[in-house]
Amino acid sequence: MPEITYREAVRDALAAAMRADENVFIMGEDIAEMGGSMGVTQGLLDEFGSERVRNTPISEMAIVGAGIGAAMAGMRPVVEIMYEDFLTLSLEQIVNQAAKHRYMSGGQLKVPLTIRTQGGAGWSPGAQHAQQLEAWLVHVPGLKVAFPSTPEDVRGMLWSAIYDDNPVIFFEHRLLYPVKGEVPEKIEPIPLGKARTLREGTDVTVIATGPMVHRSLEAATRAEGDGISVEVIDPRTLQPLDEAALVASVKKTNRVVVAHEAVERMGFGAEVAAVLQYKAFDWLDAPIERVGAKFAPLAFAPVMEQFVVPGPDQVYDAILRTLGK
Amino acid sequence: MPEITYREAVRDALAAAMRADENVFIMGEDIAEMGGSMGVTQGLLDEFGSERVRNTPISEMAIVGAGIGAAMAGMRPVVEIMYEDFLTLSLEQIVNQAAKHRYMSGGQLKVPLTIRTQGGAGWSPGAQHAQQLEAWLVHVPGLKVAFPSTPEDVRGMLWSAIYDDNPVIFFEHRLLYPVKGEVPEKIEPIPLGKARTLREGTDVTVIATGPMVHRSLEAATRAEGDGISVEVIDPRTLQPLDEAALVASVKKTNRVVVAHEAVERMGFGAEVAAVLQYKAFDWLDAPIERVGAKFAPLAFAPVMEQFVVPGPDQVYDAILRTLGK
Amino acid sequence: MEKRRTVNEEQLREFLREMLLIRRFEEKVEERFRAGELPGFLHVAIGQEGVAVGVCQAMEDGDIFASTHRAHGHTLARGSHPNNVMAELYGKIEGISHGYGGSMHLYDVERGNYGANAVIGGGLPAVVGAGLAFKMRDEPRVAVAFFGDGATNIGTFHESLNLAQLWKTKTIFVCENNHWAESTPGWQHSPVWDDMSKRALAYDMKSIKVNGQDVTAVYEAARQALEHARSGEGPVFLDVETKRFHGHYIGDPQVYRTKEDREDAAHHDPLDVARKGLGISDEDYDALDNEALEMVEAAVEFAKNGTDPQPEDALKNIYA
Amino acid sequence: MEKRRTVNEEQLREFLREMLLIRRFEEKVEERFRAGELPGFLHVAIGQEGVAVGVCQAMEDGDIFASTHRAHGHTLARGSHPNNVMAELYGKIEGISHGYGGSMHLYDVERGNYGANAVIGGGLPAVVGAGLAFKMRDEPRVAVAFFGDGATNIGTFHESLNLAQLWKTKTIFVCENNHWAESTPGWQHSPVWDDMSKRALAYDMKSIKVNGQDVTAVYEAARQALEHARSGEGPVFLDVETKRFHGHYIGDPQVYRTKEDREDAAHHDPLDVARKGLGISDEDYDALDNEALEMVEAAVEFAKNGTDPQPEDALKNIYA
Ligand SMILES: Cc1ncc(C[n+]2csc(CCOP(=O)(O)OP(=O)(O)O)c2C)c(N)n1
Ligand SMILES: Cc1ncc(C[n+]2csc(CCOP(=O)(O)OP(=O)(O)O)c2C)c(N)n1
Ligand SMILES: [Mg+2]
Ligand SMILES: [Mg+2]
Repeated sequence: MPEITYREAVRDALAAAMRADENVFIMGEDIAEMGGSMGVTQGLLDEFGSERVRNTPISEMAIVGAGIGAAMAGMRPVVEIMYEDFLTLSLEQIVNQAAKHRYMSGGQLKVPLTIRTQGGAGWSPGAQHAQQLEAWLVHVPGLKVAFPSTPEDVRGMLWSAIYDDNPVIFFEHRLLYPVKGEVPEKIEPIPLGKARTLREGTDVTVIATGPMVHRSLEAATRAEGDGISVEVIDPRTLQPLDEAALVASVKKTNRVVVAHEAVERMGFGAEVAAVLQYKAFDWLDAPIERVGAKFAPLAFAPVMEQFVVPGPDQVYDAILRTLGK
Repeated sequence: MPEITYREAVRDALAAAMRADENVFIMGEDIAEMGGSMGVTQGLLDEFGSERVRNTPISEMAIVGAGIGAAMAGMRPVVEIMYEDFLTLSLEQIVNQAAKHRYMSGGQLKVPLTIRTQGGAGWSPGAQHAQQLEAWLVHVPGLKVAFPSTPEDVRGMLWSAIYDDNPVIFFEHRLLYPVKGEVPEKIEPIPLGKARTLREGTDVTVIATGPMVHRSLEAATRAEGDGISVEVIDPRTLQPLDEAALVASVKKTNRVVVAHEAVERMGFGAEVAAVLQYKAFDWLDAPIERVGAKFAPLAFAPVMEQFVVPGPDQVYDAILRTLGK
Repeated sequence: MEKRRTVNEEQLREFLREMLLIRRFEEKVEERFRAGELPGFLHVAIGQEGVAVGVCQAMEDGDIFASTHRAHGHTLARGSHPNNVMAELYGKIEGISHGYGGSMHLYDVERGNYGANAVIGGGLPAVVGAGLAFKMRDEPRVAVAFFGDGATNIGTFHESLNLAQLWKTKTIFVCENNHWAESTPGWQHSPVWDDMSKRALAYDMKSIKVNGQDVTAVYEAARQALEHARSGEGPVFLDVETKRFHGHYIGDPQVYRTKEDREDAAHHDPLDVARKGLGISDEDYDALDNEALEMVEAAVEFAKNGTDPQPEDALKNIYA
Repeated sequence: MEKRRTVNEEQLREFLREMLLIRRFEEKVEERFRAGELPGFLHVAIGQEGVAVGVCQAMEDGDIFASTHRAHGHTLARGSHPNNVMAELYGKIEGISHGYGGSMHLYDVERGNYGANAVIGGGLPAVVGAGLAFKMRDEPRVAVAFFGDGATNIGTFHESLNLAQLWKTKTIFVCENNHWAESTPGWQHSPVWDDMSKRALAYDMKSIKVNGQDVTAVYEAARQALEHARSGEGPVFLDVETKRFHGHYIGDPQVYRTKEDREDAAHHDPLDVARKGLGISDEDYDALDNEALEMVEAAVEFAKNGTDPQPEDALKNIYA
């Protein structure tokens, strides 16, 4: 199997989807000549031209909304919001419009729109360029929410998102773009709503998303050295959530750590913890541990940033705590 | 003690704060001549004039942002966002600006801004006029979040919010405005961050917010008939959260129901459940029950609306479930 | 060419018929709401029928539009049956949104109604996107956005017009300037309230000003705007001056509004203008009026006998 | 009267000194970033110094401003010490935001710097609010917003200018039109990219167009605008034409930009214009230049010897 980066995997999926269906087109700020601020869309302008690879003005509300309208009119737009922090400018369209048109119309319309965005700390971007806001979207009926962590997943899931007839908010992570991983020769769609077990284990289940998947695998390896067998699961899709897979793992290990880079308070881990304590109450031998960013905006100075953002150590420590060590 | 409505209590607090400090002023859509779409600000224009009771254009982003700027420049603005659904238009300013100016400036600035808003189902407003989005704000460091449920609380807490030196997102509920309750002769400030026990009990703790407080009290009375003693606690402030009070109650009753009108998935109840299963793990005799809106936008037809929105019955049933009944 | 023809008597008669239907429909809605039969809250566009009919009659099959919280007129004028519109207000399955939407969320995709929006400005970006799709697929279709003067203050409005002009999408923007945003008069909410065309200058967008109380004038202006957009020359801002006869919402006591302003509005009734323009006899007019009244009565009957959804239906139509 | 006086030699010399300091500061920042000493990502305003200095020199004590992601120039021009600005870029406690902000979040409240904003348009509403506070308290102060051409496309821009004009807040809007929004040229992002003054027409707002490469012209225009706002007559839109010499961010390969465009920009250097206008000798100029270079070197020294925050400091300053 070829090895490609997460960045290349996203690009692959976009290009393949655009080749397969001329109704697919992409728009966003600086995605054309520059190939996107993260270099994800490099080369697409040359292959598909400026009608299907559209540089937009700085108008997060209108470009998401235009995507909604184009989608309702039969296209399959993929909109890029440069940073998650700027989702705050388009939420009205995402939450009140994209998520609700089908419902409010009693099923007359569908909105096959994909909104790609990315964020993440770890490179001193400051407080307005690193927020992880996926939890907000999970609270909104009508949306699907994806957050893949590997090249294979991001490629297969983005394909599925683009061809899904519902609005999908597709989260990528800044630090994952250069990460390499093996992928099938040709794109194999990965259905939304299925979790993935990246590491089997028997003592503790770590449920992690995005960059925390890799940090958790690191922690798991370290724990192995202490004779602790850790299972690492990535839900991959946060909405709909593969509860069955998570519950099954917990019933096996009886201990859980939930890890994400977003602020712990009211983060996605809260929902996972609430679900698991409910559905696996009698199987839990220890409180569910949550690992997330400390309760603070992201400071610029690296020493402060590192203190706030969770890494392998925080996961490792949480694993030990679930075992009372 | 005099009895006044929740609506009058909000008005009282606004008027008193404006009399006490000329830096306090209010702005929002239709709050002047009309007195607000909920009639909350009726009469304030006459007493304080159009400079301090400002009708605004339909510009949710700019009026919140103008509040931020005025606050940083020494005023204590109170901004009204007519419906929570429209908070989606001002989140950039709330989340990236109001919540972070103090932090990003290393403590040079403060933002004594209060943003009042309201929402709620139960009157067939349709999908874009009834969302309960308080959970989103709880995820944002730098903000305080209040959601009072009684006239006394809303009056005393609004006063505290206005005089708090931090941005406070103050949630009111459409169906609570006509609700009456006793209040002290003169306003007694109620500190943010303190929960309130509305009913003492020994068998089950119901932690409820907003309208669910009243629906939970109804359920508790009904349960009493079955010989079940229910404690009802209203956190009142969601951020900072009075975890100690909630934990103490749970350690007494060993059973918990968390109830809010917002969609259950990723709602505030998830955070409460995550906190309690962690801090009171060994005291819990049953899974923490969550009661919230079903996972759907709000349909217009009353029969469908009632099916989605939680009432006393859902709380009552949850109480029984925690007791294995 | 066919499109350029000015309005003939037969057409104007049709316009009057439509306006009468909308007027009587909304008066009936007010009555039924006061009688406590209609859930939620509603907004009527009494006095603004000329805009709805003028624009919607100028549209062609395949064109689409987005409306606002004040949507009954646009919806009826575009051909949705009063029975189904009324049934929606009663929350019935037979409603055009099958009971999921309500007065502020009327949808009729078959007739190009992509939805009434209760968020001010909320419908505009989608209209730009639909107009973009029509342009990308080189279809002779236009997407129409209805909105009010108050909506020109929201950022969504700015981003939408800016993008539409930049990309020359097949879109027209119909601003119904009734000089009120709820209780807020134009002068209190917008620096250019008395000449909304100025908004278009910020985008170098073509704009056309027209008197909304004269349905013929609206029709002609809309024709022109639609042709411009359809031909790919770019979007058009239609600045329609009109009057809100009643309150913002049904039951609005209008404490904020002077008697003079209300009376002045009433003196600019699009029904009178059309009636005069047509020089139609009283008998003739009454006949049209009765026809409208009967349709409306029938609509109420139809709606009342409609089917309530099942509670569990609330969990359908969330995802495709 | 004092304010009306045109720029004298002494002032112009001061302007040149300031511009040189900013230019050398940012060149040094580029160098130190490439050397891997500076965390995060940075944007320099090389070529746009005339705007920063012209406007900031025209401001008075008590005036406040909000800047953008391209904030070094505005900050230095308003009098913040290069040592503290540089220390912020190194993430030190001595930094003007004490290490919490970084290049895109420079604050110096004492000097009226209410913060650089990394969200396009994000700083504008607060400037309107500050201008409102000044007006309500009848203070002779003005709030100034800096932003670029790309920012005129965001809804926040529209709502802010609309509200400022409606309420006649003591605010001025300084649009630095360098014809680029990252990699997107003006013609690709705005229908009125070559005449941004048109944006002001949508609000009936006074606008002044000026060549940003001529610091004297900018100063005069800013003076005029500030006086207008200060007197309570209303906000002003300052349409400043300028040039971005380098990439959008430090390290930007500018694959999207032609050699011609880069060269053309370099031919409009505000330093040259001021130097000629002043008719200053080479020795004299080099003296100023060396002075600037020394300050910048010293700033780097100061910054490197600064104190790193403690990790736990990350949990401070969240709430007042
Ligand atoms: C974003 C948003 N803010 C506020 C409201 C509440 N609201 C409903 S209608 C209205 C006034 C709209 O005025 P205009 O656009 O002129 O339309 P008109 O009511 O005159 O038809 C307001 C403020 C809303 N629906 N959406
Ligand atoms: C709301 C928002 N969208 C996108 C970005 C990413 N971004 C940073 S600078 C920039 C271009 C800004 O162009 P302009 O306003 O002309 O300022 P300039 O960079 O030319 O100084 C963009 C798109 C952002 N910071 N904020
Ligand atoms: Mg209006
Ligand atoms: Mg620019």
